[in-house]
Amino acid sequence: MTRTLRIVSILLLAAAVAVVTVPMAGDAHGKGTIKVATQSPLSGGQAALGEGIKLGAQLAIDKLKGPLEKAGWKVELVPFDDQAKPDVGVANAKNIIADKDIMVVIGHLNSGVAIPSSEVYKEQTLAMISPANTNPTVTDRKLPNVSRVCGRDDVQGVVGSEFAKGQNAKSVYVIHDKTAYGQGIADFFKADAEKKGLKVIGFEGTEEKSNFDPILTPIKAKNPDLIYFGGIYDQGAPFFKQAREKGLKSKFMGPDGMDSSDLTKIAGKAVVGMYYTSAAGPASALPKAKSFVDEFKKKFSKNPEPYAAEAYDATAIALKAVEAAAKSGKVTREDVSAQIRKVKHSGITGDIEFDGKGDRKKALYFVLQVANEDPTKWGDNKIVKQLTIAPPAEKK
Amino acid sequence: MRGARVIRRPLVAIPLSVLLLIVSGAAVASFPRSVLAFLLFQGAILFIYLAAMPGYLRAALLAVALLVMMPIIGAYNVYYLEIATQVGIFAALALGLNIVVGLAGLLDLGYVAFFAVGAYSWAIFGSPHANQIFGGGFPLAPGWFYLFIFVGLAVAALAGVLLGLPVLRLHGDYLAIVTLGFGEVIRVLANNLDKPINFTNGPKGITPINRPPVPFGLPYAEYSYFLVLLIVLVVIVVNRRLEDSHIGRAWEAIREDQVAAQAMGVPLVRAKLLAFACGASFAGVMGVVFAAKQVFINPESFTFLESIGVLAMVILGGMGSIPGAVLGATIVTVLNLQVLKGLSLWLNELKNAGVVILGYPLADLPTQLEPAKYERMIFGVILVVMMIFRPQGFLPARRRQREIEVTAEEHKTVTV
Amino acid sequence: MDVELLIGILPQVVIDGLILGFMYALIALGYTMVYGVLEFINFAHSEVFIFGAFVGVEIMLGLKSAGVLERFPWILVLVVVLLAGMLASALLAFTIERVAYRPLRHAPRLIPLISAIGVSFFLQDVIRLTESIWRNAFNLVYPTIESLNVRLEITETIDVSIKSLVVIVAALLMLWALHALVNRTKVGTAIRAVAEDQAAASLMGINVNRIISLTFVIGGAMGGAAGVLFGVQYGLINPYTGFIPGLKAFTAAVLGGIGNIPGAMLGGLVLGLLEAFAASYLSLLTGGAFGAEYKDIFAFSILILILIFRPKGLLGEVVRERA
Amino acid sequence: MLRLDDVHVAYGEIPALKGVALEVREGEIVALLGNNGAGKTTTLRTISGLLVPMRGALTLDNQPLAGVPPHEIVRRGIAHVPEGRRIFNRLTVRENLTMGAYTRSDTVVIAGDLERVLTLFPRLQERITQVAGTLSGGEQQMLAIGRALMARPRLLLLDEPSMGLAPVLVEQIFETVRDINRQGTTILLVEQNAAMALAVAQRGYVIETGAIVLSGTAAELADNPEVRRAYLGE
Amino acid sequence: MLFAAKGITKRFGGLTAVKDVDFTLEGGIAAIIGPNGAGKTTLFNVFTGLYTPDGGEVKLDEHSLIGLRPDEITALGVCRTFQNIRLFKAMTAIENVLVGMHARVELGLWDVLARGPRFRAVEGEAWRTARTLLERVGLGRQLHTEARHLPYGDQRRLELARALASKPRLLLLDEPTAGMTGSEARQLMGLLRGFVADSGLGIVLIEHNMRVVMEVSDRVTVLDHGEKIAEGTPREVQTNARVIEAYLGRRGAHSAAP
Repeated sequence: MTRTLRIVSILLLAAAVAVVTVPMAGDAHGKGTIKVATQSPLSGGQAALGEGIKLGAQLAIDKLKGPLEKAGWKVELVPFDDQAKPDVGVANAKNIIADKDIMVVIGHLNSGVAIPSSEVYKEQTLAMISPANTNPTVTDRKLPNVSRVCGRDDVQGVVGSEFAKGQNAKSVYVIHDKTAYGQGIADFFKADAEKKGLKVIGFEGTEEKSNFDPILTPIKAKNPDLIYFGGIYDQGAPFFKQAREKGLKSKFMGPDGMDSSDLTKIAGKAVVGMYYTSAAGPASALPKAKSFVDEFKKKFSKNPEPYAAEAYDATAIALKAVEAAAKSGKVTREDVSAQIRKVKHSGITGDIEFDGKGDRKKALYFVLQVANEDPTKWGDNKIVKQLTIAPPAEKK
Repeated sequence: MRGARVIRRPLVAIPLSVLLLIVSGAAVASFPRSVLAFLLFQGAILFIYLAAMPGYLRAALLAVALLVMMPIIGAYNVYYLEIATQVGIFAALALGLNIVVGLAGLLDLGYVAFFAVGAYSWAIFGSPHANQIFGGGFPLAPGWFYLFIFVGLAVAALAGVLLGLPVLRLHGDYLAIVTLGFGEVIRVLANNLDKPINFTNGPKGITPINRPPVPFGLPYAEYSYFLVLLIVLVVIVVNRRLEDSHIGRAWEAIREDQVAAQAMGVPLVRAKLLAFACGASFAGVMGVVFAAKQVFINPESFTFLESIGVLAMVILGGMGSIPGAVLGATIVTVLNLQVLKGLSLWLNELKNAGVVILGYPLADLPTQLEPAKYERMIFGVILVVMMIFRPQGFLPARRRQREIEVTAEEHKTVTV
Repeated sequence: MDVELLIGILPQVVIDGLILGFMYALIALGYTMVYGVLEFINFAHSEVFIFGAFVGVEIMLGLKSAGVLERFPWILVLVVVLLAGMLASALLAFTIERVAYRPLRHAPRLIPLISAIGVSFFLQDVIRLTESIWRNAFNLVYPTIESLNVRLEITETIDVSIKSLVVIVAALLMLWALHALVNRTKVGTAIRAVAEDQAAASLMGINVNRIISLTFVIGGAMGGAAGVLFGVQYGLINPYTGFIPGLKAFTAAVLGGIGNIPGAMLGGLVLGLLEAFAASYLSLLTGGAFGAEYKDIFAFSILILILIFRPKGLLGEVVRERA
Repeated sequence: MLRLDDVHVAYGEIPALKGVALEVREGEIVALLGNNGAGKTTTLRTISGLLVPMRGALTLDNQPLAGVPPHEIVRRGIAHVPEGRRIFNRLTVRENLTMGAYTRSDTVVIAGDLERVLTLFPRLQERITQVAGTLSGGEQQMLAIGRALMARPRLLLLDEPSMGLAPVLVEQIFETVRDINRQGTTILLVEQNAAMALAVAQRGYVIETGAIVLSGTAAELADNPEVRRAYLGE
Repeated sequence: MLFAAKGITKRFGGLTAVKDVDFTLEGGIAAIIGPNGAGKTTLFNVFTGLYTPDGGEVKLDEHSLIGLRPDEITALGVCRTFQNIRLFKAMTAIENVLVGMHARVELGLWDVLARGPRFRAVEGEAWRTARTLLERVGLGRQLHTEARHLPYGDQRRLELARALASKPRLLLLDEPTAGMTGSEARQLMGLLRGFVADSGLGIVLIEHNMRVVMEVSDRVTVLDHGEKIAEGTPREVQTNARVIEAYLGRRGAHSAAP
């Protein structure tokens, strides 16, 4: 006990000295600092996607902070690791609202973290712009501070089934990854496909990441016209690859989680000709998207992950809103939240404008087809269809 | 050496404790965002716990720190209140697991399953979700929350017994792997029971979950802190009473030597089941509180890693030790939510401020080396180093003398 | 219910299950070797395993960028990569034992377990850090070797790829080699002696520490080989990939009777088959009410049932508790 | 050749040996007598390196042994047949015997030694491929001794070789012990069957609660009334 | 008849550890002797339910003990000590004794949590009894010493106290004097006689110290190779030729017979 006590005392002394001597970095100059926080998993199994969000935001800040800096503000990015865990996300959220300089949060990756965390932001009407949470609940709560630049599960599922119908697919097999995102889209795809008269001959979820053989065996026996995978490319790519290796001839389709050059890097020629839906246009068709990809590659020497573009747009909107709020000379969180809803932004993922709930008013969706097995030619993917769809009307 | 002995003297320790409390409180008030200041405050609490002083004084000082100062600190910085609340939640979990692993010596790698059971029991009925199962009439009014604390307790305890009945005959690592399997089964069930009947809403989770009505117009964060604190206190009292009874002694006996314990008349299966049920019930209660606090739950909160985290708390603190479990929960939670985060934020600030270290501007640090990304790695190193240099934990269980005092008094009153 | 379909896919399901089972068996060997000798769950084995996969992919990528990958016969490439993966994982396992476990040899059982968990966390992120600096990537893709992807058609609906056969052959070879090493050589006998009674073994002049190191080296090498084969078979790895297969393999080891080499094999196969059956048939049998998502529940439930009736696993000895 | 001087050993904080002093000379059989719990086994475990003395001197041919790991002590020529035999139950008889010769690599000589042990214990020859756990108590004892002999020890430590054996077998074992000694191996024998032990030994020590209380030639001890009462049951 | 075992047989694999042994006790102190490995401890393990015999019947007051769990047997009134001392090492002396009382504590979970007067009365009584027991075996000063810090002889005494705490009618002691000096052993024997006299407790002991056996026991049973080879008063057994041969060795027999 004595020894423990001694150690505790020494540590206490050290802490006390440090508190007094280590000054917290205070606001240095000008009108002060505006901080943009990101919250996404930076460690653990989903770190790659989480980092994409952080990097997208970082690129946007570096590129677009000019006007604010000219006006005398210092603009900084504060990345938080939410570890994809709700309790960590909430603690971070409390930490974020305690930092008065943080005016907006870009995040999260997981709806499971976003929902409880946004309850915390709400207390101070701190704006959160989500690049990735497609779960309808995120905006259906009608919080004044929560908006999202990504689509909704219900919309994207519908885009998919609409297209599948047009492709003359009579039977479809739906697989999803058992996450809120993947299953959400798959559910809506299935429901809408059935409504449109397509035959859904299988609907299954799996957390498996590597070995899809046992799942593919019955699919092969049932031989559907189209297989829809609701999930992210790192699971979808091995799935499709193994499916082709196993000799399946069906058409493949997936949501925007498949929109990554890594899809072809992993699955190679297996996914050539596959369809995916996306709100972000391909680089070849949209010059903005092309320059984003180029700049991203130049800065971070890799291709942007899914949601990096959304994070970029979200940050751009955030900065615009802050600029608008800053015109009064003083930036408040309520102001920024309110301004975000007024921003009209023409971003990489199309024209963005929010409705009263924080959803995109009308979103332009693309259906794209993978053109080449070479990952560096991901940008060549062709738009095979464009759809403009508004978020679903309020249900009671 | 001499310094330590001086601290053991109440005359030095008491004023020092008070001083520390005041200084740390003042530090948090003047630097509300300083991680170190809050650490100083936590250290002061630990110091009070360890330093020599009369029991009532210690209790009074701790009460001042936890009941008065902590909520005030929370008013300066809600984040710290959140940390304190989460410390409380994990402390209760660690105390529950401490009964199973620390006292009864049964390795449980799926403990978080009971937490999940408790959380879902309130989440389903305390949200509109139950309408999908029963047709209508939900959510239950917020006041039901208090009843559900006991429902969570009962359901989790029942789950503990149901798991325990078939598997408690297994030894050591076989028991561990079965509990691990059970934990996974519960999580996967939660993830999948959205069809054929939608019980859990699968990965999409359940929201909004009702929060209990808050008395006296307290802010919710404060209320939630007090509620958790109250539950932790109850759990500690229950834990201590169990520990200082024939039940607790039977558990320890089983841990030390199962065969001898049985030969001395301890019914193994019943005692182990009781340990499982008690441990599980604490987790169940905290699950209910957690669900209400988060407003939203989904299966991601109940992964295997969470079970491992709680186990690490118990062992870091010192197996079988109540203060150890609380300290372990504090260390892991504070480390994870505060210290490591604080460190990476600090580095980030240095980077943004353009600090140059050894001629290398931090701003040029490649994004791969973002400090926030390696918190878990540091945590891993700390675990290994701790185990090597202090395997018995920070506050190992020690045989207590306090029963003597109790019974000595008893002795007098009865014999007179 | 389409009975014809159910029966029609049965052979393919069995093949799928066997391949998966051999994969589990290979990983399980590492757990079982260490457990057999030290009665200690080496939680970091899943990282030892995935480390082998990373070394393998690095070498293959290196060969590919040097343009020689296609020019060498695939067998040669595979053997080189396997050996490198085994060596690397063996070294890693050896180091882990020296640094994180040996100082805790005489501590209560749970202490090294926590240390192992710490090592596991540490290694995951070290691999990630290194890969993100070196390749700026999180997921790494094994280069395809075309000849390995060829599928042999057994019937019109049933086929098996060369790489799956490679997994089976390699697994059988390694199991045989390990079995021979442990049962037919002096060093193997020493390993078994140390497993049974460390004090008595030291009285024979056996350096117990050295044998324990050797056990980690062998277990690590098996893990490394499994890692490379895993990469070749499934193509995609990231620093956290090892965790789930590691957990399953550990379950397989327990199922078969932990500490028992044929048991690891049997446990792996049983688990692999169970998973394959669940993933393929659950949806068909229940008309879609339950699907592949229940395969882990199914596998774990069977595990619990088996352990209730055979508390020491399928091949484990039931050792009587002596009073 | 072996000398213990004021050796203290403790299990945790409980002292087990409190200053044991004894000596074994080249070629002798020395008996160490005492009740259960007196410290006989602890003494042997200390000599073979399984326990490390807190203080005191422990030497083999004037070379210090304290702190030397057990596997090294075997190389120096001490083999220990531990209490309860501690054979490897899951190994075959042959494997058990080869483990005895673990430190040696001269295959030809080892094969010869195996022959020698099997001639000494013909029963083992019959069971050579059997798993040791299935042997009877007597056979296990033979195996334990045979295994120790495979190391070609100069000094053999025997802990209760008669334990659990039928009288006929006890006779036989002690006969063998004598044989082994005649072939040049020095023996330190711990035995509960005091009569038997004193019959084969040249000298003996009596240990009680961790200290030597009596010593002398076998005949002296056998005639000592105290010994006769305590250990010979009179 | 207080305790009666009939035809006990116990096999381990191919080894028959105990073969068709009868053993009865009406009261007083009985000793079981025999060379190491003769099957004495196995017999104890059968009596206390740790082993299920392959054949035979064990009865305490006409209650069959076969098939009961060890804790149930203890609750019925049979308790024991172990040859290799199995104390709860990290627990204090008095806690060890309190565990021994487990079967006699009639408190539910609620009593423990509520700490009502009932709990305090029962718990206080338990502590008093435990203290008295420890004082009686001579550990009155070591109440709060952890068992592992006690010397060997004290550990034996503590184990005895722990066994007595369950208020047994039959006490089985496995080598109670091992590791004790002569005078300590004598003292212990006096103590045992005292317990028998006070409470009519029956004691069976396995013992190697012949002096102790001869002094203290009313009857002696001799086992060899799992079989009972003799039974009777100490004197009878001491002069039994078969016993001398088996237990003391043939040479012992020569030198023992002047």
